[in-house]
Amino acid sequence: MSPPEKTITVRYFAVFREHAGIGEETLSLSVATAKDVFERTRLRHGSSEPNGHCKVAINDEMADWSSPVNDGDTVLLFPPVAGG
Amino acid sequence: MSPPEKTITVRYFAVFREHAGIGEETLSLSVATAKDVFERTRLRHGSSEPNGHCKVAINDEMADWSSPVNDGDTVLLFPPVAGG
Amino acid sequence: MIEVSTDAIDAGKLKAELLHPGAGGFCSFEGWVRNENDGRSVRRLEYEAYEPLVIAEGKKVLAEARQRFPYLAARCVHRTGLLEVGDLAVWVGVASAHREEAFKACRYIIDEIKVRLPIWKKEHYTNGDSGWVNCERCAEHRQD
Amino acid sequence: MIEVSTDAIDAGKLKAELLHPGAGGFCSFEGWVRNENDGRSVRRLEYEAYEPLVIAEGKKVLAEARQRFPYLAARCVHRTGLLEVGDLAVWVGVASAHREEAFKACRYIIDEIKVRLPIWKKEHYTNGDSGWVNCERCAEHRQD
Repeated sequence: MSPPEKTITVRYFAVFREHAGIGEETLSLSVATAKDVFERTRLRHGSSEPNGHCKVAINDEMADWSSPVNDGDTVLLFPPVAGG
Repeated sequence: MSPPEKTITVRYFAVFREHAGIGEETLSLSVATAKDVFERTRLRHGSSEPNGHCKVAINDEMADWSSPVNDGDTVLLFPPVAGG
Repeated sequence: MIEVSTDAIDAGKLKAELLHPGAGGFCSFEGWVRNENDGRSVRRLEYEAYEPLVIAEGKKVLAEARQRFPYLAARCVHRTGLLEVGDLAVWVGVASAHREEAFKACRYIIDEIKVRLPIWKKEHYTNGDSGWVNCERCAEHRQD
Repeated sequence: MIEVSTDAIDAGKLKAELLHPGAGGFCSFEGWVRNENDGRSVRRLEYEAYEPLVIAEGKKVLAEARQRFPYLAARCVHRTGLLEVGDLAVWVGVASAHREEAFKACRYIIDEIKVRLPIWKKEHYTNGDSGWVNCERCAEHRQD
């Protein structure tokens, strides 16, 4: 049984945004965790897996890939960082 | 037998100069090494021994206390340094 | 305090704000845009940052540095947008009673910033190519 | 390059002279006059240097630092004379391809300068006393 559909706003940054051709979109997704969101939007951001170098935030808080997402959440998908 | 007399210019710095009340003087001394110069001028600079914290230079080159001094040399007596 | 700025960073002004009568040592680090990376000739860099989380994570980094290497004052500013070779991309300054804490806290802050804060760097090469740093294997179907 | 200066040190100007298109990291250290040392309240400091040997030994220190932590450019200036609390007494700046060498060379240079160069510091305390730093046991018959 798939999880119920939730309204999730997904934000793409840097290479993910360029690949998606869009910075943000609101989707109806059957997802339980941040990792599910990453995988359901794979064709958009183009990355195959949330490896150790990608990061995720939920509602402007850094999160884990196993963090639960709730209806109405905003999920931020971060490619590997490179400050400085 | 004491070494022959040599004409040595001695320069005092910082606390040594203040204690000597003079920055430089030329003396006739029976000395063989830099350490001898330090000891023969003890009453001037006021320090009891060239311990590891004091330094010496001869003719603008850093030297050791055991370095020989020659007639006409200038011996610089440095109290412990404190740059920065 | 940590900031993101689209304007040029004024290092002298930032330093002046860290002056403290009890400070005997001040250490700063500056990241400059250089003309080469991994053997490729770089013409300019583009920085993108997600400011709300740069600020939040940056505050944590500064607090961690202060706990490990108690300093008196510290500040960090990261530039965003298009930068040319020689431009100042990031500035970190730390004032402390003695130099030990200033050096160590400054190093800790820049090391953590480079791996933890949501800031991305795109290199524009002299041959016209460009690429996001650390992202070679991010996208399966990148346009090249 | 190392210098001794009786004039105020212009850190911005010194830094500008280290700009290098291959430099990605710049680390600087500044020694500031602070208002306290060993529990005594300090009003001002007086630095004395023997310039010929500061220059000669300083060159050796910079060369050693470059051999250990290959950098692109480095510079050091030490102030002499009477300085007030908050004044800049010494400035060290190092530019290198990556930050590792800049931090390590900068630290090496200031550490060596503090123990090897013929520079002396006299503290003038707020209670009117004064004393040469590191010289408690230098003189047998000091006037106090």
